[in-house]
Amino acid sequence: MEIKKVEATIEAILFTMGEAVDVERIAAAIGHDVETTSNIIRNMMDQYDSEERGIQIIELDGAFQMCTKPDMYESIVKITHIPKKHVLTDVLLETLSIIAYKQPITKLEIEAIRGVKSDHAVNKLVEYNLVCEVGRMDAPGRPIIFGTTEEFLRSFGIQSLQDLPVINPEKVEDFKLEAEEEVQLKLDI
Amino acid sequence: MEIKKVEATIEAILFTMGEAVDVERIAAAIGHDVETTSNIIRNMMDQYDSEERGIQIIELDGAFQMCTKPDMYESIVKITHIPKKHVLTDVLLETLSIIAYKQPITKLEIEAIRGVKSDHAVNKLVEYNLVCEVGRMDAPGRPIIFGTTEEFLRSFGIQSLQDLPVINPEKVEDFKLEAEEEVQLKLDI
Amino acid sequence: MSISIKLEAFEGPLDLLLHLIDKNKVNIYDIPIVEITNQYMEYINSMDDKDLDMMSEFLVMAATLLNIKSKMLLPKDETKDEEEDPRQELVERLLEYKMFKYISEELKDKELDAAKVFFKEPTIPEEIEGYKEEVDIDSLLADLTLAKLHKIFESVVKKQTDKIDPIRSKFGKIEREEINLTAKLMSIQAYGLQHKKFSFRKLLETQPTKMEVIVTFLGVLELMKIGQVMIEQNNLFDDITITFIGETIAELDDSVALE
Repeated sequence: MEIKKVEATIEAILFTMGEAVDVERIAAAIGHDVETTSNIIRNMMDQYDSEERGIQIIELDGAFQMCTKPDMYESIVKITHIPKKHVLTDVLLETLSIIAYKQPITKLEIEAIRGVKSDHAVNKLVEYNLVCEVGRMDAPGRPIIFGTTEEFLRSFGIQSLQDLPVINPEKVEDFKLEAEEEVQLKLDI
Repeated sequence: MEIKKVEATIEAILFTMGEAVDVERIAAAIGHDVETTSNIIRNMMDQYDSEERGIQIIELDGAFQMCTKPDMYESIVKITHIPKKHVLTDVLLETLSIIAYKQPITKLEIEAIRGVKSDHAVNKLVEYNLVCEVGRMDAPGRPIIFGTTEEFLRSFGIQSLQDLPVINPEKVEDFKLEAEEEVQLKLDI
Repeated sequence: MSISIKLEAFEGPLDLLLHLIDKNKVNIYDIPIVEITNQYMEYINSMDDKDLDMMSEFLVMAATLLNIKSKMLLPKDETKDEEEDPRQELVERLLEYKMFKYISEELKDKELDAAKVFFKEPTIPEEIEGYKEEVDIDSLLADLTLAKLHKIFESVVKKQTDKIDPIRSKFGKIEREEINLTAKLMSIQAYGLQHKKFSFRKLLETQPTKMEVIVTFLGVLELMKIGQVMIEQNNLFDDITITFIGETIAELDDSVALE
């Protein structure tokens, strides 16, 4: 392997591993002896230093690790403070409405209503602190039951769940009638 | 900030974050607009490509992520155990390609194309995070519509959906020509 | 013609059809319907009939083929100027399916290449991660009102009552017996034996699909007829209370129930 290729390989290895990697392991991977390997890596360290790079290689007691340069610290602090875009997608809204109206409710029950696996949606709502675990159901497997958070109530300016708008009973009746009519249709055939 | 310094910052950010970072966040961190930031990063991508480097930057639907170059694969597997990812069966691949090209799409539409029930396949793809619910169709029964995820783009090395492989038009033409010839032959006999 | 390949090898009816077309060395655009239909039927006859679900899909396709075949045998309607070739729709479906099979091969290659790159876990220093901004609920919920949330929930409730029947609506006339009436009769009785008195509405609400609701409804009617349950309703549109009066679970089969 020519030297450029060896350096690229070391870069890829250190990147993937993230942690400190013993020089022996690197040497074995690139097929050189330990001394040559150390020399190559130390040479790379100089290159990373002289070129204006955001990352560097550091040596730690016979091991090497890739990390960012110290003067990058401010920028990294900055980016971690820039919030990710969060949006309540239709999927999340639907799941949230089910939890709000049917709580306390298990994931399985949510899935039965939605007709599809809902782990992702429930996890996101928990992450957004709109929904939380409120306990365990006294049933086989003791499934987690979910409810809305105080934050949820607060952000809608309501005191308690009793203040949620109620489902219009007439409307439910309409749905039922529709369903019954459809059943009737089938029977007539 | 001079350009070299900006590039170093982006390198440090992508290295630290590990995951795909939205271009908007990077732009905010380095204090440039989104377009300039995209241009700088694309230029960096070219540099990583041309210089013999072990790492590269990939673009995923408006986000950027750092990873190793494919030809480093052999060396990296020598040094570390790579957990096996899920294997996509032909059935899953077929269902996934339908979703990728026809998204947003309902399960019913997938089934119409495949001619078979596809619940299992769709659920597996959702479980593997290659496909997700993107909403509900405004149609009777409000069926769930599905689309592909960022993980899909990553797993298939695709920048954005515009980048999906297209069917060679020549190939389609070939089919047609063959057909015509065969019909002709039959008539001649 | 002898059939050497197991049916399970095919993903579905289109897959089998493609195979037959390929085996006969004919082009999709020129399917010899009669020949193919015969071979197709032969396959279906050799099918292990344990999997009714799968069988029905193949039968729908066989029916489509027979339909096309019969249309082709009928004399042309002189009053119509241009009559569409009955094979047209099938050819289009097959081509589309074939196209996706081809694409999935392309994707497979891409996946192999893409699997060769490695990513790195985030290594945000701990002291920074502590700063991680919480999700701003207010901006997250900015567009959402209680009324809207309420509407969404209502549509969820509605959706449950009128789930449309999957697949079948797309396939002409042949319908599959998706829900087993006998099994439904047994499960209603088992439920009744356990609960004695229960709400008809609740019973329907637990049914995931409209088809199940219908079959459950039929099941209750049948159980009334044979005197396993008694029902009462105080006012029009009130919930109906079902009382299980049978001693044990009665053994029933479809033929009894469907009379």
